[in-house]
This record gives sequence, C-alpha cells and structure tokens, in this order.
Amino acid sequence: MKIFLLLVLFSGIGFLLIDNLRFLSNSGFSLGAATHYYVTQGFEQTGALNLVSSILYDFRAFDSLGESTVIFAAVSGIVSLLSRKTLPVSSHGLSIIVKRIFGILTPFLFVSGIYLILHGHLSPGGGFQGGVILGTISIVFCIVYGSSFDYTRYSPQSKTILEVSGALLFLAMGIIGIFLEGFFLANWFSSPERLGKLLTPGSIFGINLGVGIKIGAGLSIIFYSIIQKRIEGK
Amino acid sequence: MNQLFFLSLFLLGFIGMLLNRNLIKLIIGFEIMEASVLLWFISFTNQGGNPPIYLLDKPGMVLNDPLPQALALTAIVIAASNIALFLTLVIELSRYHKASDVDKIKGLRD
Amino acid sequence: MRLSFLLPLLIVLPLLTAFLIPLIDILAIALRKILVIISISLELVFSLSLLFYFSPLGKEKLPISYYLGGWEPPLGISLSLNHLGLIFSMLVSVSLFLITLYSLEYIEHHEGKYYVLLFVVLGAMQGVVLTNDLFNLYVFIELLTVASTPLVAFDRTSSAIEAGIKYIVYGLLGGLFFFIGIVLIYLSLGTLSLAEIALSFSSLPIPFQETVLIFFIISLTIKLGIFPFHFWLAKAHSSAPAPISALLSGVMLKLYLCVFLRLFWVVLDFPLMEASWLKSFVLYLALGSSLLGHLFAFQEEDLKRLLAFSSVGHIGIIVAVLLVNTPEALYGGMLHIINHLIMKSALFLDSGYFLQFTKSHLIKDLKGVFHYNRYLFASFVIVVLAMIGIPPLNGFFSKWYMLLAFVEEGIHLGGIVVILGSLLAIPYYFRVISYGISPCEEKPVVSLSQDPPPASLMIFTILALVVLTVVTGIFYFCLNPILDGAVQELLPLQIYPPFPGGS
Amino acid sequence: MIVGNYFSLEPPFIFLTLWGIFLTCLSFLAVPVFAPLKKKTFALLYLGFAGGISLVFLSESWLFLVIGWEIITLTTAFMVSQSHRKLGQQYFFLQFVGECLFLYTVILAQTTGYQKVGVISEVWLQNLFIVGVGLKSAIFGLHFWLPPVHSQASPPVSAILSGLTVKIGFVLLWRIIPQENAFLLGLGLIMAIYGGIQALLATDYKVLLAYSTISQLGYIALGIGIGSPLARAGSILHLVAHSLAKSTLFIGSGLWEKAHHTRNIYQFQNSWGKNPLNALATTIGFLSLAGIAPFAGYAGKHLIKLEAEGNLWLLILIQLISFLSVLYSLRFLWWGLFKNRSNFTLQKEVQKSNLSFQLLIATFILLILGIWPSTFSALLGIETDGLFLWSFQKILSNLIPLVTGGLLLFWLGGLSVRPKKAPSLDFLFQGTYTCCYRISRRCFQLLDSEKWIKEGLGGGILLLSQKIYRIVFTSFSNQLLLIPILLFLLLLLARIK
Repeated sequence: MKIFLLLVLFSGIGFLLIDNLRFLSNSGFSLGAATHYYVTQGFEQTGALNLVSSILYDFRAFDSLGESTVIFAAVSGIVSLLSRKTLPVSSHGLSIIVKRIFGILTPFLFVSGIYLILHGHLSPGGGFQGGVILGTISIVFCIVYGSSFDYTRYSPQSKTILEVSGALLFLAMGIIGIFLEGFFLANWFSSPERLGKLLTPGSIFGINLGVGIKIGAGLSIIFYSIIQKRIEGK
Repeated sequence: MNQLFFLSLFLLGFIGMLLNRNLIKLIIGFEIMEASVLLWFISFTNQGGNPPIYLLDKPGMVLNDPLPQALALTAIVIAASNIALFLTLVIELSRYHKASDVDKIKGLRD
Repeated sequence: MRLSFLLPLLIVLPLLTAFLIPLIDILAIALRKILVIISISLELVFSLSLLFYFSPLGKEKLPISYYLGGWEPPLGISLSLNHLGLIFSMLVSVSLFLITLYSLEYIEHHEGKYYVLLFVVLGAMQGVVLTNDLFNLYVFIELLTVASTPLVAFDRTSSAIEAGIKYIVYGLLGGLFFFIGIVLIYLSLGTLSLAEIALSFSSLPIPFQETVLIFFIISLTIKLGIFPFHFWLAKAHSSAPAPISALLSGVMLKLYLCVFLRLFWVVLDFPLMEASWLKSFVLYLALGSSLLGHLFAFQEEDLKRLLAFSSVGHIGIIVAVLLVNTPEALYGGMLHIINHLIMKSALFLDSGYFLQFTKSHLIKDLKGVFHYNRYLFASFVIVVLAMIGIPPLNGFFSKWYMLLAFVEEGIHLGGIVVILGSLLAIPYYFRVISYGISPCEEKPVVSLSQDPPPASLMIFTILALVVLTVVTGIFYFCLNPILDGAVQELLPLQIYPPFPGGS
Repeated sequence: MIVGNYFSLEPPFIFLTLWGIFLTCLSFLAVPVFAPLKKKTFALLYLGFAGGISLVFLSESWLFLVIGWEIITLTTAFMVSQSHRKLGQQYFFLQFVGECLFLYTVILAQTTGYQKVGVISEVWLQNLFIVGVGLKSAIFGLHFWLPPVHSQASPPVSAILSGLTVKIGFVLLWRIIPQENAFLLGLGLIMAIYGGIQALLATDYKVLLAYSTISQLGYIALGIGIGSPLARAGSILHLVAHSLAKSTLFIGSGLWEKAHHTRNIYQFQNSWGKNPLNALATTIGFLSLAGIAPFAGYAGKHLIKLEAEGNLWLLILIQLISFLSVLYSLRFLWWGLFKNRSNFTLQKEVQKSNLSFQLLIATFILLILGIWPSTFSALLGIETDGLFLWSFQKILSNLIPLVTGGLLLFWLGGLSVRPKKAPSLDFLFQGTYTCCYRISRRCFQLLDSEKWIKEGLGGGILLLSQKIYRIVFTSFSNQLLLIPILLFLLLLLARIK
C-alpha cells in the first residue's frame, strides 16, 4: 500500500523535476565570474596551488570556520550526551602479528597524515583529509591494541586541549589578519613570488594545520565517546 | 541521462528512508540522498578539464571549477558530523528501547 | 564605515568563547562563569552600540557591509547589516543575554558543554542574520541544527533523546532541501552572493525558478514547523530544558523567519511566487497550521507541550501575514515576531521556574505550584494576557495590525484565524492558571524540594522579560523607525537595496 | 503607520467622561462597606476603570477606543473575580468573545475608510456594529450573561457594571448611527419588552435589577433606532439618568441584602425602619426607572415618546413598555418597601453604614435631573428649549400609568410569583451545552458521549481537537511521508497556471 503510494509519488516528482530542470542540461554549465577569477588568478593572489584549498581557507575561509565549528559542536554534543561514569571496554586487541605490523605501519600513517596537512595548499589534500587520517590512527590503536591502550596513554583532556588549540589557531590566523591586512581572515604573509614552496601561502598554511589538528583530535574524541561501555551502577 | 541517474539515486534514497522503519537504515537512506546530490553537483560542474590544482610546469591548463568541490567538501563534513550526532542519539535511545523500529517507539510519534 | 568591524566580531566572539570554555574547564573551572558573563555582556554591548549608531537617531546610515578576507562579494564572503538584520541581531543578543543569565542558575550538570553549545548557537544565529552569502547561510543553519540537537536532548531522559532524534531527522532533511536549492542556484547562475542572485534570478526560465522556490519553501516549512512538518516542534520544545525551550521557541524560529524574509522577498522572485499558486498555497497552509496549533494546544495536558503548540499557532499566523505582503502586513508580522519572542521566552522561562518544583509537567499535577512565588505568578498572568492580546500589552498591537492587514486584503479567513487563536488561547491558559493557584492543603504533592532555591538571576530574567512585554506594548511605536526601515527594504518591486560594492 | 492619537473634546463626550468618573467615584465609596479588606486592590482597579472610561468616551481613533474598552473589561473582570473567581473567568471569556466580534467590526470599518470614530453611513456596517457591540452591551440575543453576572457580583461592582460598562456600547452606537436604523429599533423593542416581563416575574432583587437594566437598555436602543435628533437626545439623556439610578439601586441592593439577609423581595421586612435613607433612595431610583414625572428617567422617555407620536403602533408599543416599567417598579416598591410598615422603628446598627453621604448625593442629583433636565441636556449639547415645560396633559400622562399600574397590582395581589432559581452562567453554559450535545448525539452516534458532559463547555472543541490530534499524529514514518507528498503537491501546483 505504502509502496504504491510512494511509487506514484516519486514517479510524479521525478517526472516533474526532470521537466523543470531540463533548462540546466540544455544550457550546460559555464563558469561564473567568481570561479573564472579563481581559476585564472587564484593561485597568484593566494600563493596556494591547490585551488580547492585556496577557496576553503582563503576566499571562503569563513565557511571553513563555520564548518570546523560544526565539528566542534558535534564533538561537544556527543561528549555531553555520552559522558557517564565509564570504563573503557575491556578488549585485548588482535593477535601479536597484527600488533607488530601496525606497530610498523603507524608512523607511516602519521607521516602521510601530516604530509597531507602540510602540503594541503600544493597538492590534493588539506586539513580535513589529513586530520581524518590522524584520527584513524587512534581508531586503529583501539582496534589493534585494545581499547584501553590509547585511552590510558592519551587522556581525553589532552585531546580536548589539542582540539581547542586547533580551533584557536584557526581563529588566531583570522585575527592576526585584522592587524596585518585589515580584514578578518585575510591572507597575511602570502608571497606569490615564491609560488610552489611550502611556506608561501601564509595563513592558509596555519589554518590547514589548525583544522588538521582539530579534526584529528575531534574524530578521536567522538570515536572514544561512542565506544565507551556503560557499566551499570557506577 | 546523467541527471536521470542521480535523480533516481536521490529518489531511491528517499524511498529507502521512508520505507525503512529501522533508524539506522533510515539514516543510510538519507546518506544516499545526500551523496546523490553531491555527486550530481560535482559531476555537473566537471567540464572535462583537469583537477583544480595549478601545476607550475604546465601553465594554461583547463581547470575544473574548484568552488563546487570546496562546497561539497564542506557539505560532506557537515553531514558527517550530523550523522555522528544522530548515531550517538540512537546509542542513547538503545538504553531505553531495545527495538529500533521507529513505529514501535511511542515517543517518536508525538 | 568605522563600525563595520563589529559585524565579524559579533560572530567570532561567541565562537571564541565556545573554543575557550573547554580550555578553561581544564585549567580553572571557577573562571568559567566569569568568562561566560563577560562574553555575553560584550556581545550585548556590541549589538547595542550597533543599534545606537545605526538607528535613525544615530549618525550613520545602513546598510553597511564587511568583506571577510578583503575579497569583494563575488569572490569571497561578505557580511552585511541592514534594518532587518539590525532588528534580528538585536533580538538575538538581548534574548541570548537573558537566557544565558537564566541558565547560570538553572543548568546543573555538564555545564561546560552546555555553554559551549549555547555560545556556538549564539554565533551561528548572528551568522545567519548577518551573512550575505547563500552557502555560508547554509553552513550557519546546519551549525544551528548541530549545536541545538544536543541541547534538545540535554536531559538525556527517554523523551529528550526521542525528541533529539526527531529534531535531527527533520533538521537534516530541511538542510538537504536547502542545499539542493543552493546547488540549483549555483548551477544556473554561477554565484552564491545573495545580492548577485537577487539581480539575475528572474532571468531564469520560470519552471526552473519555481523548482528552486519549492525546494526552499519545503526546507523552510520544515525548519519553521508549519503544518505537515510540525511534528518535531512540540516534542523538541517540550523535552528540552527550560532555557533551551525558550531559545528554540522564542528565538530560533524567529531566526528562520528572518531567513524566510530575506530569501523570498529579497533574493528570490517574490512576484513570481505571487503570480503562481505557490503563495496562496503556503499562506493557507500556514493559516491551517496556525489553527491546528491552537487546537492541539487546547487538548494538550502537558504544560510545555501546550506552550510549544501555541508556538506552532503563532508562527503559522506570522508566516501567513508576512505572505500577505502589504506594508501593514509586513509591519504587523515583524511586530509580532518581536512580541512573540518576548512573550514566549518569558512563558517558557517562567514555567521552567515553576516546573522545577514538580516531577511531572502535566497540568493537573501543577496544583498550587504558583504559591511558590507570587510575583512570578503575577508575571505569568501578565504574559498570558499579552499572549491573548489584551491592551495595552504588546500582543494586542501585533494582533491589531495583523487583523488590519488580513481584512484590508480581503483574506477574512486569516482574520478569523487570528481571532479564533486568541479565543482558544483563553481556556487553555486559564486552565493552567486555575490549576496553578488552586489552593492545596499540603504543599504540592510532587514537590522535589520544599524550599525554593535562591534563584535571583532567574527571577531577574523573567521580570526583565515581563517588563519588556509591558514596555514594548505601551511604547510599541518606538520601534517604528527600525521596523519601517525593514519594511521599506522588503517592499515588492524594489530590488534588494544593493550592498555597497556588492554587485 | 502611527495611528494618530486624536481625542474629541466636544461637550457630550466631556460631560459623559466626567459623569462616568463621578459614578465610578460614587461606587468606589461603597467599596469599604462591602469589601473592607481589599480596598487597595479595588482602588487600583477603579483607577484603571476610570482611565478606561475616559479613553473610551474621549478617543476619536478606533485603536484607543478598543484599548480603553479592553482595559475596562480587564478591570471589571478582576473586580468580579475578587468575590467569585469562576464567575470572573467566565465573564472575562464572554467579554473577550465580544471583544473579538467588536475588534473585527472595527477593523472592517477602518478598512472601509472610516479612520475616525464618527458617523457611519453604510447600513450594513451599522448593523455589523450592532452585532459587534452586542455581546459586550447585552443586545437582545446576546444578553444572556447579564443577569447572572450583574446579580452575583458584589454591589459596588454591579453598580458600575450595570451603570456604566454596558452603556459604552450604546454611546458608541449613538455616535455612529446618525439616522434611523430599523434593526436597532426592533431589537430595542424586543429587549425592552422582554426585560420588562422578566423583571416583573423576578423574585430575586438583584435579578430584578439586572432585567430592568436590559429593559432600560432596550429603551435607549429604541431611541437611537428611531434616529430623529430629539429621540437621539432622549436616549442619551435616558442613558445618563439610568446610569445614576441603576448605580444607586445596586449599591442600595447590597445594603438591603445586609439588612434582610436575603435577596428575595417577599421576605423584605420593615425596610423603612431599617434604613430610611436607602429606602428613600430606592424609591426615587425606581420612580426614575419608571419615568414618573419629577424624577430623572422622565425626561429621556418623554422625548422618545414625543418622537414616536407620528407612528401609532410604535407609540402604543412604547406606552406599553413604559407601563411595564411602571408596573415592575411599583411591584417592588410594594413588596419591598411598603408592605410591612406596621412596626416602624429605627434600628441603630444598620443606620450607621457609611453610605448615607453618597446615597444622599445620588438622590439629590436624581431629583435635579428630574426637575431641571434642561441643564443636563445643555451640558450634553442638546437643544431642548421648551420641551420640558409642564402642562396638564403631561401630568395626566404621568398619572394615568401610575394609577392604573397601582390598581392593577392591587387587583392582582401584588403579582406574587413563585421564586425562581437565580440564573447562573454555569447553568447557562451547561444548558446550551446539553442542548448542543443532544443535537449532536442524534447526528453523530459514534462520538464518545460521556466525555462531553464531563468537560463542560470546551468539551466539544476539546474532543474535536483530540480527534484531530490523533488523526494527524500517526506513526513517525507516516509523518516523514508527508514531505514527498507536499513536494509533489507543490511541484504540481506550480504547473497549474
């Protein structure tokens, strides 16, 4: 009954939408004024070769501020929802082979994460992607070495401090922009003449770093909040 | 033709969201919807150029529009944190209700 | 132009506070309260100084804008402030100031995370009001959803968690539809700046325009809780802690009304909406939603759900009256936005004070609960009278202008709904009052603590809101200069007053 | 956008305002006797009431009129609820319904183009106004709340309710209806006859007074409905006279209730002995109501009668109405004041009541109003030269109903009727409610019947809203289903041009 109703509805919606949006496929897509500017002059203006990064952290850096605040809020919300008198799940991890192999692999994971963050403005990648890889390291620790491994070594407080300092770094980059360039989140210290080097893009570099730290710590906090097992009566 | 594919993906996700009464499957349906929109957005603005990364040794390349990619990235992160929050709520809900059938949880009705 | 640096500050200051609170929690918990108070006061001061400089009495003229990162609008994101934004920015600052003060005594567990989320919400609200970029608007709306969901489920009872799930499902869907609208606009126009969209939107083919309108309409009706999507509203608003209920019902719904006004009047093509059936459909949908909201409130037995359903009623009537789209209608609608914000916040905070003495929120369990504090009870009665629309309290004037707008345009159904709404409101509020003051032999049976806790800040907050109710009632015409400015900005056939350098 | 706050400072309105404030003070003086503990509350409420009265009478903008009237409603509702909380709530609800009707009418008038309170020439709008003020001013058909409220409220409150509050609507009608209005005329006739008969059959003193209020209001409506200048003058003059007389009578009624410990007029014993001043005031008040010559009510009635002389049927009806009022006045005077005069002794303790001063003033002014009505009509801005001169014919026309009424009563044995249960709003609500319930039960057998009676008036709406609630709030997945449905509807709607 419901299926039939849905089928009728959705065939109707689909038909009407296709009909209404035919204009789009007929005319095709053309670059707007802003994107034309990004594509032709973006790298010279910002000093970042990766145009996506330059948009995310310079032209539309305010979006990224909002976005990292979204993650920050989600982390706070999840922690406030799940925090209880908790003990970590008593899992002892996988076999010794896996443990050794990941012992070898983890530094490489870490390096690749850091690389993605630091080279975010030069090559594919950026703060978010690198941060996610950093976050996975802590998840891998949990799976491979047992849940108490990471939990006992790195307290939630230190992760919180990392997360907050990432966010504050982002804001600091923006605020320094006010003093140096006159605008909040302005790209200060960019030097387009040395295009392609690591430190060229000024604040984009710092923001990338901040976001990376923040995302890594945040994801790790989320993960550990969710896997905590509730012990009744404590 | 392309549009038809993404539209049917979108509607499929929607149907999945509405027909499934399991909370987890419901959010999977939503994810499919979101993904279809993002895919459409990215693929539509792909004009057959290169990824929007400027290579110093090859000036004058045709680059794709970088803006949709940035927007999609942002939207993905937002959706991800939303879903993390949703799953947290489902975990909390499981303290009170063992079943995750939305129609059997009376509190979701009113 | 000197003051335009305040615009990003209004958004960044709360975010900075939110980032600092976890740090302070680790270093020195005692400092947290001080930080919260300083920050929220600073926000209020900034907002007031904006009002002081840009009100018609002040020296400088609106609109002003601020380019983030120094990129002009098509390239980067700009913030801008016009009369509409000034009103809503003021409302957000003032009400959040009061709500934060109230929370200082109300919230008892997880305070750190609570203030983090509250300040994120504050920043997001200011962002929604001030931003001049469509995608940025989407980010802030999502930020609102993400930050307010844990607040809704803050009590972690069964019903609070369910409310959170319902809230976030609807929030996600609303956000998705909003995003689809943005994608459609970007694909066709290649820009995200509101001013640029406003200039070129009407050049698109009409079916396409209508599709975009429809996606935004669906998204905003979900966010506003208009009839077929009102399901999340009562649940969420009633399960949250009292200050959060006030925040959601009083402020956040108004914020989506601000988005509604800016999008449909200024950015998208309102004449097109008027020409097709869309406008009248949404208008009558909102009217029906209003009537249903009052009917649901009438049969409700839980005090907070009653208040939430009454919000459904009021939001419906505001949307309907705004869609009438005459100067009187816009004026009346905006006046009612302000008034309803004050009244509903006051009612939720008031009920929050009284409900902390009881275990259950059912009206029939509230016997004699008003005896705890007679002055607050009197304030409750005053606000209820304002809600019903008794002069010279503020509810009457917005009722008057809304009636005038409806009748002038010949939409008698609207007038009847306004009247019926206030008529139905009498019995359902009076039921609460008569239970509340009915003398009880022993102290309330369900009482948790025999002595009311010292709650001077809570009482101060409520009384401040009640004073505002009376003052905005008697001196409602003092708001006229700003409201008139806002109405002028929204009037049809007037392309968005261009942001300086905006296009 | 700003409503101009205009006030009209013409003689009739200034006089009416002053008169209203005077009456308010007069009834406030009675408060210490009847509610000595709540003096401060009442002082505040009376102050608000006086403010409302002046706002209503003086304002020329609709907004201020509505505000003033609503302040009056609010203050009177609080006054009523000082003694009967439930009654106060019901009174407030009814008045608010009336307010909504009136508000809608006002808005209609404003959108039709009448920006100021003043003469309205469209007849349909006039009729709408008659309905609009109907509930607040107890026009026939919407008068049902008046007897219970006025008879159960405490005396000083009844005095201003009956003396001033219900009159506001008539002053408004007097302002906006310039010529004849058949609707109002008919309503006035019915009101006057109905009120007179009910007053004649009443046994409870305050109920009698309340019904006589309806009857006299009918008289005023009649005068406005006839519409010629003299009739309008007569009706406003009668309004002034009646407000004073009724206030006096209601305050006196409280004293009688204290003295006799009952409101049943058959059980009044030795009234002159217990409180001669009050007896005098009551006598004069009733004679004023009856429109007997040297007392206050005479002038207005006389003018209205003069105007009706062209139309035989109307004249007969009006004479009948005046005869009715003479009859019920005499009936009460007979039973209440004159029947048991045998043991005329002064009893000190009741005589000491503080009200002698204000009763004296009221009586005095009633007499002045009766003897020199032209001074008051001059204050009201009405030209009445030579109309109030005495002539043999006039004295005769006054004496005939008096004498025939007295004879008729004597013949009927004082018209003793079985005492009825005092009307109460509860009873009325329940009555309408049961009636509606019976009809609806025949129509819809399937509706849950037991709850209806239990829940009182709101039950119908309550049940309806519960049904709707249950229909709308189905399962969560169905709630989500509404999203694509609306999407589809909107997409389809956009197609239909």
